Amino acid sequence: MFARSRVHTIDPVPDSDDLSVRYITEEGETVTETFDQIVLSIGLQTDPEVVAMANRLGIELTEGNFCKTDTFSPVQTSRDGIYVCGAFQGPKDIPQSVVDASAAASAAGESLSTARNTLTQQAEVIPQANVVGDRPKIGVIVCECGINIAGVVDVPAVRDYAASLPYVEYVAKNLYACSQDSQETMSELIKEKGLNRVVVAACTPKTHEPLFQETLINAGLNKYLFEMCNIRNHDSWVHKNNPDLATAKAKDLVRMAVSKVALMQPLPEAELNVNQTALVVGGGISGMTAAKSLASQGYTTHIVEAGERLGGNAHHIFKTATGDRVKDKLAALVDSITGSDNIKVHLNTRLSSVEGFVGNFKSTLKNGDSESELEYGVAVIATGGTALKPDEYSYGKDPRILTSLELDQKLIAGDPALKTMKSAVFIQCVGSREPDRLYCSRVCCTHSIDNALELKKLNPDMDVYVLYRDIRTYGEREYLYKKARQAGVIFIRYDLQNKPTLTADDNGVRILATDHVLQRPVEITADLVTLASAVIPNKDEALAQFYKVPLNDDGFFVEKHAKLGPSEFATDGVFLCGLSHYPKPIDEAIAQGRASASKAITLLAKETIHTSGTIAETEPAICSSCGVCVSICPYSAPSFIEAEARMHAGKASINPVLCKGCGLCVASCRSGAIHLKGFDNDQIFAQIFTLNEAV
Amino acid sequence: MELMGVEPDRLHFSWISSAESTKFVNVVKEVTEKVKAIGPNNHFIKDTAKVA
Amino acid sequence: MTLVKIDKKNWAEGLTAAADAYRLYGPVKEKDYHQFKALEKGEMPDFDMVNTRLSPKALLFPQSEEMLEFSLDESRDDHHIMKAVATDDTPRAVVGIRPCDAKSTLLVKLNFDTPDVKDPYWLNAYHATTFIGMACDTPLSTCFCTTAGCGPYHEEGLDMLVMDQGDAYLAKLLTDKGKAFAAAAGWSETADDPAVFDAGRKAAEGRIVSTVKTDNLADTDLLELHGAPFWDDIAFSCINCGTCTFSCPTCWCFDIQDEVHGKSGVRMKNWDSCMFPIFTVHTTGHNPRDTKTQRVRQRFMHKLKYFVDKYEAGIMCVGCGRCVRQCPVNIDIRRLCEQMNSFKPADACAAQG
Amino acid sequence: MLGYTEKIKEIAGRLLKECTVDMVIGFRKGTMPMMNEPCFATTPEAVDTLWWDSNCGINLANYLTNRKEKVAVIAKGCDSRNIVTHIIENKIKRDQVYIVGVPCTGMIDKRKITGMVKGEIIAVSETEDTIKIKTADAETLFDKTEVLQQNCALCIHRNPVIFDEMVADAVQEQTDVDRYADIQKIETMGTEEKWQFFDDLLSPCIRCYACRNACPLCYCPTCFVDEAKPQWMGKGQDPLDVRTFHFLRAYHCAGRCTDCGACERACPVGINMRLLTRKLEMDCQEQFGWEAGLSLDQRPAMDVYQANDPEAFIK
Amino acid sequence: MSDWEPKIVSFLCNWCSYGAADLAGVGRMQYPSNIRVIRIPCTGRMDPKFALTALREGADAVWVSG
Repeated sequence: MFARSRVHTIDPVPDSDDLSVRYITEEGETVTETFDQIVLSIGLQTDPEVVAMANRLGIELTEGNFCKTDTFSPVQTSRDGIYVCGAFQGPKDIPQSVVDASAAASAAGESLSTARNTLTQQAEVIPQANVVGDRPKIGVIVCECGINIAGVVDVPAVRDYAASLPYVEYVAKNLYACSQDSQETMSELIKEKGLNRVVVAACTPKTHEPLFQETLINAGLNKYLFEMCNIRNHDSWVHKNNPDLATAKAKDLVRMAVSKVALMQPLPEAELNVNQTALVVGGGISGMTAAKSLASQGYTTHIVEAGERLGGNAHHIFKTATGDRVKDKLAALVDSITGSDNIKVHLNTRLSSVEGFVGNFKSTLKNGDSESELEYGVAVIATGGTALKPDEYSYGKDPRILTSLELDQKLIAGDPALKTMKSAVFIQCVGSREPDRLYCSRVCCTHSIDNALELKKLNPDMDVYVLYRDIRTYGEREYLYKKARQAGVIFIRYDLQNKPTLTADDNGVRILATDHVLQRPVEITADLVTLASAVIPNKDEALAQFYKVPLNDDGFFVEKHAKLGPSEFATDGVFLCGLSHYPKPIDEAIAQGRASASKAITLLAKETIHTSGTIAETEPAICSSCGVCVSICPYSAPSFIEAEARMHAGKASINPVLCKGCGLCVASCRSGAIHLKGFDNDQIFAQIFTLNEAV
Repeated sequence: MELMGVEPDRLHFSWISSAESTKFVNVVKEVTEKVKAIGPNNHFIKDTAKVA
Repeated sequence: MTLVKIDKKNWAEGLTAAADAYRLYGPVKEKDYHQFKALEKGEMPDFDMVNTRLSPKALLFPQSEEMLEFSLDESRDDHHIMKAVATDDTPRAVVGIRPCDAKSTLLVKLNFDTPDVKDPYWLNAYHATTFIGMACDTPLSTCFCTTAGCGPYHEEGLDMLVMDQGDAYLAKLLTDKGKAFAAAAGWSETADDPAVFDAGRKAAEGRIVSTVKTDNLADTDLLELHGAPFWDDIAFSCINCGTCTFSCPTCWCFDIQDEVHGKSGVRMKNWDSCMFPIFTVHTTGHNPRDTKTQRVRQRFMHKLKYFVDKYEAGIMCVGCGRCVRQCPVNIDIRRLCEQMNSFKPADACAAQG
Repeated sequence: MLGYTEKIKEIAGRLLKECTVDMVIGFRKGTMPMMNEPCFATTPEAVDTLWWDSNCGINLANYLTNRKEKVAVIAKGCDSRNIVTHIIENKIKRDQVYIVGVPCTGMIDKRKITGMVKGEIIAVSETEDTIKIKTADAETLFDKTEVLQQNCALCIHRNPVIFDEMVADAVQEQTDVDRYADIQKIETMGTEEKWQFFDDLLSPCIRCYACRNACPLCYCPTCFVDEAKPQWMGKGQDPLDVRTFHFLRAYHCAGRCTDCGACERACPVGINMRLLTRKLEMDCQEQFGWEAGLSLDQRPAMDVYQANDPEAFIK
Repeated sequence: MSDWEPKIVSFLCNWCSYGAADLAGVGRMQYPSNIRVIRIPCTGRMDPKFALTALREGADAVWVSG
């Protein structure tokens, strides 16, 4: 339940541990309520020690003691070579902090790019023993995990039971199997006993499998000759009060793991080199920033812009919240792009096809009727967004009713009429936070208040009103809101149920609203009405199809993970920045431009990538080329071998790079011609068959 | 399977996200209860290699 | 060889008497066709049929038969040791087998009872069985037994041949096994009119409408026959199901499988069919008889050429007509035999030009 | 369907003469009453042996699998739907097959008639809607609708859905037909009763695989029955193995089976295994609104995922 | 019949249900120990053969969770 109010006092209720709160509602009435618990939502501030450090380092701070940064270089502190990200730059949430982090990394990377790979040494590759065809020799290590497992499961009994299983040559129990010294002893054991399969009965493979696989590699074994069975999360922790059942279950799980690991084969990981060229789709501010960051770190970059000039939405914006004129900063950025020999710009161009996969994309670029091919390794999608043309408040029927960007055009042109106007009204949340467009466009509050201050500067005694539902000038933009109120801008709140009504006639535009404080209708005649309309994405279904990247219902792109991967897609090798992701001001767009470049570079810098070993593989002799796998695979990894191939023409084969190893095709293949390595039929059947002897 | 005379409660399908541990536990308990209710599987079972 | 007259009235109690010493088998009607089955106490064989849908070979050579059994349970002392499966070889009698099916047992015996290889399972069952044949007075249009080495009154392979005379049966005791069964059944009223038998035989043989010529199968060159042009046309319609081989009384191929469940395992043999591709697949995946035509050719060459050359006992077919009736696409062995028999290698080359 | 034989011969002869196709796949008179043998005609004499009557129940689409040459095929309604599935599943290319469509009024159930008549059937003669059966001692006349194969009696796609040429004008499609009455009846039985029902239904099975091999949908080089790594299913007569085989084979035909009845016709022991395939056909119809082999550009329902696939069974 | 413990073979998708099971473990949520988990990369990997074999091999129920 949300209540607009001012909290006066909180007192503990005598002889009980409740609390009573006294607050004044919007109508001015005083209310006292008791609660069991009260949570104070406190804001973020810079730690005094950090403020002291900043002064020592000569880093300029803002009046709120946050690091002062320029809109067009949001991660650059005032001291050259020192970059900033996260809450020290300003109050922000985790996704934005993670974006800033990647942006800061790319900024640092730019200055260090010449020294890349100079100090790293080549990891020494340990030769892999060839165990194909050998009799399986299995080592079973049962972990006690302190008391987590041993407290419930009779570990010695499970170990002795494991010794009786077929092909098991060595068993041991271990206090903490994942500890560093256990890893070393395990590695020695593998070599000494000549083991070629390992089962670790401990915790969940999701967290510890890579650790143990690393140990296998160090011991010269292929990392897939390993099976983990979860006798902690799935057994001891959840069957605490009947240890005998838990021990029986542990024995079953160990037997299943041993029966599976005996059939595991060493699996290769396909190695692929990454094309060192990058492609940026969209030449707006964030696209250009991404391209500049990529190019300055030595990667040739192509920008594909559908329009006839770079700059996108920024051309229509007058100034930033921190006061810089967008026009000249944008011009500087565009010059740096056209000037750089590492960046090739393709104007009036669209992508007409995308083939291939991470590191090896191939696209045709269509410019009018001429087409050209481009091969590249990574793609950054920055297709941006535009302002909504509203269909309410009789927009478009009267020259005095504008959108925010149209007002900016007048400000850029220095339209004299703005000086002589007597009153201006801003209406917020036009088209945003509405039933059919639920999201908040985040930038319009700051933009309207900034323009209101601009109008006040042009003509101090002009009446400026802002009709709003909620003011969301987040972070240090709140200072603008304070300055606007001090400059006499009048803020009137309305809610969705009774929006202001607007009628335009010769002597001005009359706006009728209810003042939220006086609770009485107010009529304002305005010479100019600015509608803060929503930011909508340049929705491009075809592009989403090309790269197999998802769009949400509002048409914005959906990132891989809000916190762990905010500027990349689930599809490997495709990255994301700018308005096409969600509405954001220029500084956040630039930060995400840099962030997507940084993420792309982590992939490009490796030059080669390994694909997972547990992927599907067809057996052409048995394939009846019916096409079920080709039609069912969400990643379109299977395809038919072309008709004129020398061997197995017309049979299905699976591209190891595209395959995510989900096994859809394996289960849908009627002829049983596809094997999912690591989870093959015989391995799963083995696990089922051993169930028959469940104790 | 149902048409062929296998009790429907022998097969269970569910969707559980990796965050819904409570749902996981409830589904396990529910499935176990249902299977206990219908008794052991004595039809669709091949204990020895029967011939005819 | 003595003749016995059995009044129909004491046919039934004769059988029940014999049931003490023999386990009785006979044709029983199930759904809309007859099948050889073990007769329960007092159950009588039903002769209201021309012949059973599937051949009685299952009595001696069951479709699935456990040969050996073993246990993998190491707690037992006899683990991993193959032990023979107990088989019930007490004397039994098959009542109502047709002469053609009885002849087929002899053809199959040629394979399962050779000087150097004897199949214990088949032979134990064979020696324990007494065959009481029922003469065939109303053959089907698809029966061609007279030209396939036997006939409606053929005696080879039978221990006793019974002829239906309306109110009584006339039985010819051919072997001492037959005599022993007649004694057990208490049928001892001798009769002395063999002429009735010959008349019956001639009448029955007269009712056979279809014949096959097999005279020059033996001396046609094998390789020429193998390369004959008509195989593609014959094999086109075949869908490679195993119906013909499974219903044929003289097909004896089987495959041995081990099936393990949990700790107990069984080595069993199942009928196999040269019609199945898997019959000849090698572990490498190579299959010497990969195409349908090769498999169809193999079946007919074996029955009408390889067997003829190897055993010199005529064709490996008793003319029961089951494969003709059961084949879903109506591939007819009689047409095959005619084409193979009249095949002249010479004009084949001329035709090809 | 009496006049069809002449029309088929004329079309076949023309196609061969004009070399539009290398061979024509059709039926020729069988050597026994109520039996016809699929054959291929390449020469004028062979064309002359082509024949068509109410006993052409075998599905000729089965003979198109993996054919390389240009072929003409005589196709009933159900056969044509199987040809559509064959084309979708790359077993034959559309331009490689010349489809001679036959509007079909239903095929005779040989086993049903043999059961209704005493003694061996010697001769059969057919008129437009009756059939005369001659045995040793009697001659009985049947109305065709009485002795049709069950799938033909319930058939709602008698006219071919895809063809290059039609032998005659389309016949009246049956509309007031409840295709799933017997299935629904079984569904109302108790679990134990259902188990016994299928035990009894499948007990005569001798694992000869005629049903699998007569079906055009079953073209896998290695059937799951013959899988050996591991061999998870027994090859013997164990009722559970028999049941597993029939269950999974029917499952693999889900959304693809056109109910042509070739499996039932080929089965030597007359098992009504179409109960399983039609149950899956009913489910595909109810849940995905899908009928097999009706359009060349849509893959069967079980091959693709759609967002609106019903998922009520997932908790 | 009361002491009969059903054996339930459960095919858990590696990313979702297997993770939920881990989380249930971390939360020490107790549940009956009748299920035997087989990890599959995704429920797409679930093949009718597995369900049939599991039942044939003596499982009392099969539970597939994605």
